[in-house]
Amino acid sequence: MNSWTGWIKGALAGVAMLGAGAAQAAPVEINFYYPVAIGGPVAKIVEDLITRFEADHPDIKVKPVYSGTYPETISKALTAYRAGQPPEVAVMLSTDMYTLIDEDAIVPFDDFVRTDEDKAWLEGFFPVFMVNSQHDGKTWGVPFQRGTTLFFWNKDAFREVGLDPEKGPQNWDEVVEFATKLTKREADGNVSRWGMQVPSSLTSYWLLQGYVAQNDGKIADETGTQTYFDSPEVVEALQYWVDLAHKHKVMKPGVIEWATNPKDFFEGRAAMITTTSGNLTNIKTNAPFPFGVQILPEHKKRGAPTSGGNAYIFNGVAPEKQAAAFQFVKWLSSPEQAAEWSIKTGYIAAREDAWATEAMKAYVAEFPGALVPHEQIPYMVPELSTHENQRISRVIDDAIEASLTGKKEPAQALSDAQKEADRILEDYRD
Amino acid sequence: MSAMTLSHHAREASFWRVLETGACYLLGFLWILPLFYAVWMAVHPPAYEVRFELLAPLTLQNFVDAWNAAPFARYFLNTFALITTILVCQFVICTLAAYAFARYEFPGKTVVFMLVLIQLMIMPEVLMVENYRTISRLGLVDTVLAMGLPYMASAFGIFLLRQTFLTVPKELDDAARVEGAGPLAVLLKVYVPLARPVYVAYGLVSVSYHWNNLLWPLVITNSVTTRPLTVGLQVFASPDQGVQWSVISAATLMTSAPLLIGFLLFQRQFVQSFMRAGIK
Amino acid sequence: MSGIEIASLNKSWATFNAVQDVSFTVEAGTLTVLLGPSGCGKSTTLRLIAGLEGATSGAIRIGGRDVTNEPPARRDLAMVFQSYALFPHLSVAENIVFGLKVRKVPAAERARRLQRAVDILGLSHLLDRKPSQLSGGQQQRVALGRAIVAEAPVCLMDEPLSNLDAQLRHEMRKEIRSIQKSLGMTMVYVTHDQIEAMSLADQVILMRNGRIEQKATPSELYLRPATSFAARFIGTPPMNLVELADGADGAVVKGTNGPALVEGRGAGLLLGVRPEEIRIASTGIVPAIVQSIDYHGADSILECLVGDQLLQVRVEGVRRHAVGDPVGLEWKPEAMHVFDRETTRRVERKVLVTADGAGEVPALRAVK
Amino acid sequence: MKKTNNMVVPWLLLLPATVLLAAFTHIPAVMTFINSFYRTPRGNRPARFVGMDHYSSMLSDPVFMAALKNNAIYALGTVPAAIALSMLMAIIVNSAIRGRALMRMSFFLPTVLPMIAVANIWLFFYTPGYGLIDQFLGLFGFHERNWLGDPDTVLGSLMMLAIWKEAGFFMIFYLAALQQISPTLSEAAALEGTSRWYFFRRVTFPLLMPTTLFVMINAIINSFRLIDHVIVMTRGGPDNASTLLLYYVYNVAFRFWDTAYASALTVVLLAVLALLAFVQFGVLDRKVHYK
Repeated sequence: MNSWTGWIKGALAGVAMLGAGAAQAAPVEINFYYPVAIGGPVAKIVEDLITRFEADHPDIKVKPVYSGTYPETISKALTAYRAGQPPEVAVMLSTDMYTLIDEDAIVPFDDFVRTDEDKAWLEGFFPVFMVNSQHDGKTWGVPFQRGTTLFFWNKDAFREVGLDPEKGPQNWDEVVEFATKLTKREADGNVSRWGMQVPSSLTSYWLLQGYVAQNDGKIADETGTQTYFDSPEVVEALQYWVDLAHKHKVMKPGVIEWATNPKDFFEGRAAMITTTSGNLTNIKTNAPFPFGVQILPEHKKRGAPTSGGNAYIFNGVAPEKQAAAFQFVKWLSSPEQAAEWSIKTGYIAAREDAWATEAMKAYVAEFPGALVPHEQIPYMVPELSTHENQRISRVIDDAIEASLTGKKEPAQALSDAQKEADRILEDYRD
Repeated sequence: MSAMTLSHHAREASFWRVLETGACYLLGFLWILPLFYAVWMAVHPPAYEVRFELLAPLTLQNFVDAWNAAPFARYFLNTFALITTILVCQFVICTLAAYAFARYEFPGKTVVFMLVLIQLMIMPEVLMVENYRTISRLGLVDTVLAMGLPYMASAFGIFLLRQTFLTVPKELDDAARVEGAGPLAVLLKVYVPLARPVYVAYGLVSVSYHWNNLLWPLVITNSVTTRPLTVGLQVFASPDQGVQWSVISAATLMTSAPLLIGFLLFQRQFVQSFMRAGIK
Repeated sequence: MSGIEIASLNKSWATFNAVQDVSFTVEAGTLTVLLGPSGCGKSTTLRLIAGLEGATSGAIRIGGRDVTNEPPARRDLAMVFQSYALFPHLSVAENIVFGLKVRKVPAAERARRLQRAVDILGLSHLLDRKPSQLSGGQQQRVALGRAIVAEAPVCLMDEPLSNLDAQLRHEMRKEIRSIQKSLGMTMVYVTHDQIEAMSLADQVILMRNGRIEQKATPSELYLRPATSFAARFIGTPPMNLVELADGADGAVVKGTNGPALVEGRGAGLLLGVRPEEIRIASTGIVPAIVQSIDYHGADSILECLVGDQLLQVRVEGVRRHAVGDPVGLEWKPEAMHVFDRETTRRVERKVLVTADGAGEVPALRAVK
Repeated sequence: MKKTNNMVVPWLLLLPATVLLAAFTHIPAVMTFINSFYRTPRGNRPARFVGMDHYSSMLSDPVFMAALKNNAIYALGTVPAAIALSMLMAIIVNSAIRGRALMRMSFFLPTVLPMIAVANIWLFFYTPGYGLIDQFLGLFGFHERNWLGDPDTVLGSLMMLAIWKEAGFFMIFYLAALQQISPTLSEAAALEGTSRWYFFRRVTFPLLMPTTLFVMINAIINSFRLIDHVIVMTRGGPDNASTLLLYYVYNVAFRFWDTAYASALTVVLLAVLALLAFVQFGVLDRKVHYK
């Protein structure tokens, strides 16, 4: 086996050199993988930030690598790691933490946090964002581009059906009540406007988590080895979601694409939608009518999931490169940069001091909607994150899709999903 | 048969003719419709994505937006590099192998030929998991070479060229040998020139295959500097927030443009080449 | 039985007139050959008769019925194609009865006709073969079989023998003629082979550039070609055509001073004499010089220079002359054909005797 | 000298091709088989022999079962439809119809474009409510449908795209075959008054059989090989209603990083393809050739 690959390796050595590239220069050079999940000139923003960082730290050179979506980023990073050439730092989903730990691919931040200033920086993050960054008492990643879900409504549609356009629904029952009024059926039975819409095409567990939190439940524990998919709180939450479509008939049946959800909103085909906070800017620019935005409605209590990325530092690279990577991450997530990143991309600044910067204050004054995610922070719960997270999230996504499309009852779907999750996670329990 | 009934027959026949011709045109129209629609979306502002107005303002902004939103220039370069590498290697490797199969007798020939033909059934993407391991052992992950390597010894190419070489009269071969040409000289002076149309055909098939290939490049590339157009487009078109269809349409058309224009210009050759590649 | 009448038939495509003003009649039960070089419109004419092409104008009547606008199937005819048009996936038997099945002829009747056809053609041991397993001659027979079982009064043949070797062609020609006669078919037969035409036809229709050059019986075509084209097309080697010029006493071969051969002016006329009609004799009145000798065994073709014109002369096999020999040529007066060079039409001119010196010269009587 | 030369030259000529084929087809195929009996190694857990574990867990893996079923439906749906349509197209384009060059272009164009590109376009067609298909059906009073979001329609929707994309490609092969059929055959049949349908059934269709076999095998391979549109349009959802076998392999291998299980799945895929190859070369091939 090895002999024949070795043979080809020898034959191709010359060509392989082309792929390796990268000359050694005097400053420490680090590779930075970052995903771009929101459209727009993010690459430009990142390069801008890097230029300023390099001006501050002439001994470090940062090479940005635009790596596609989140799943692609982790694929690429892990591949590179296995090939012995990991990037020094990468932004990947906070929920990929366990996968990365299991692969032995990342190192904890604790080793680099030495000065008081470092400690203050690390403690400055909102605790809820840190849940998906810490494991076994160590910090494996720091929150970078984080988000949550928000509730949007079309004020014109509210006015049309006699609702107060300035006030969105505050709880589950009001959502149903409002949505029923807002759903417009034509004479032929065709629905030209749905009252409520929640996307469900991918990572739909994330939206389910909001309902579960509002229902005072929990979808998984924080060790990453146990899920509670079949708990009554989760079942009730999914049942409520499914009922919007099937019982109350105020939501489009079937799976709703993330991509078309805001488009439906702009086209006036959905009067109220839940979507990621990352859509704030998109909706602000493209909605042809006045719209309202608020935190998610409550049930037993308020609740919403966090989401988004962490910056991770990789294992298997030279210590001075890791140190440089740490400097870069620290700089990137310091208040000014966090605020700037938030303003330019729509992600939530994950530390209180970022919200206190002048730039952020000015932005919020100009666009009050930007404050809504901040308002939600106290109610947030960590995102589902387990070992083999991609697989587990696919299992629960499938259950949600099966329920929304009427193929299975929520209770049944969730109990199946729990069994499957137990099977997968068994190996990781002690 | 009276004139009456005859004309009745004729009328009926022509009625069915017209209906049938109409159905044919409808089918043709339906087939092209998706592309027309993509063009419509790409050249109008986003507001007209779902509204058809004949006088809707035309714009090229979508193309500009798409071009600026992702490093398409680099993707084009990568795709060109990829197909050039593949094509050159395929020509050389397949020509040599086809020549051996067509003009030499040696023990084990049939077995080796069968082993080659297996690849017609088992395309490299089916074995992507193992191929990925091999490539990463070679340290070639995320290189243009890695995208091409599994396709370079193409069973289809070997088979096609072998069939062509078999039709070359043995006398020409003999004549060249009498003049003192060695095996390679015979191959280059006699077989390759005679098989030129087949090379063109195979080249076109191969270019359009690899221009369009997604799965393997998707798996094996991970950076802008190697990613071909298809993967670039896939990355570009899958944000989970709002999607601008007109920009995606523009990007889609842009990435297909060279093939599309090439096809429109050389339609006849294209179709004939595909036919040639298929008959054998 | 049905004869065929073609009246002022025309067929033109966008830039090309394939058939122009063609009219002829085929008597019931006779065989007419459409003869001509490739591209002369003979196949198109046949396809017009079959209905495979639509006429631009003109009329086609078969058995007295106007079929000009009828589809092929309603013309009551059978056709044998040059490529035989055998269905490669069907057996010999299936190929032969294909049309009968289409016309829903009952199975018993199909079997009877099949039996008769294979008996005539000697195909009975090949019935289960596929066309690709047959020799060319056998394929040809299958194609004939298909025409026979149709029992159509009219049978069209489009160069049916051109894919066979010479020996086979000769046999099949006789066979086709005997089948045609014994079944009493009205047959139109297309060929570019003059020997085939001459040996088969009751009537030959010679075509050129979409027009009829001459319609006649084979012997009439040979003896009295209506045009210089017809004259050259029939006969091997073809008829000599030499240019005439004005002479003192009549038309002389261009480049000579005599003898005068034809009355009147000679400029613009061509004189035709078949090589086999010319003799080399001491009494020959036309002086010539042997240019070359082509030895064929039973006979030889001598190329002789008369004035500045070349004449081919067929002589008995034995070699009596050498290149450069001066000789005298003679022929019978009725062997002379005169044509107008411009119009190619035959010109009736009185044939002359010139008294070159004294003595009795063979009388060249006026033809007709 | 001459004898050794004769032996060495062909092997030298074959060397590059055989090395590459072995490296990327034969050895991987064998390794896939071997690896399917081991557990995926992870950072701190080495690979371990697990015997048939992967295969037995496949049987209780609902996603695998769904993928198998979907792929069967997908193949059974797309292959005959693509064959029938491509045959029809070839006949149209081969006929005397006016503007047939334009028609040929229209039929063939989709095959030149990358699947990923057309999938992006079609994604929009399927958008409920204002997508092209719903807008069009709306004219006839149909309600909006969530084509890609409904497990009952999603697979069908993907199949439509695949047929649209592939039919023109197969048309070319039929066109080539039709042009091989001598036009005198149809003339001979016309003389007998053969209806076009009878002629198609008794002559054209049987004569096209070798092409049909060729096209069928290609179409079937494609139905197991081409998953670009699944990646773009549905990612296998909803609830795995559009997961195809190779897409599942891709997911397990490159999303879940369970390469060993992916190997076991690949083995199943290879078995299916081998079976199809056997059917082609062993059984059908003998029946359809008339020469």
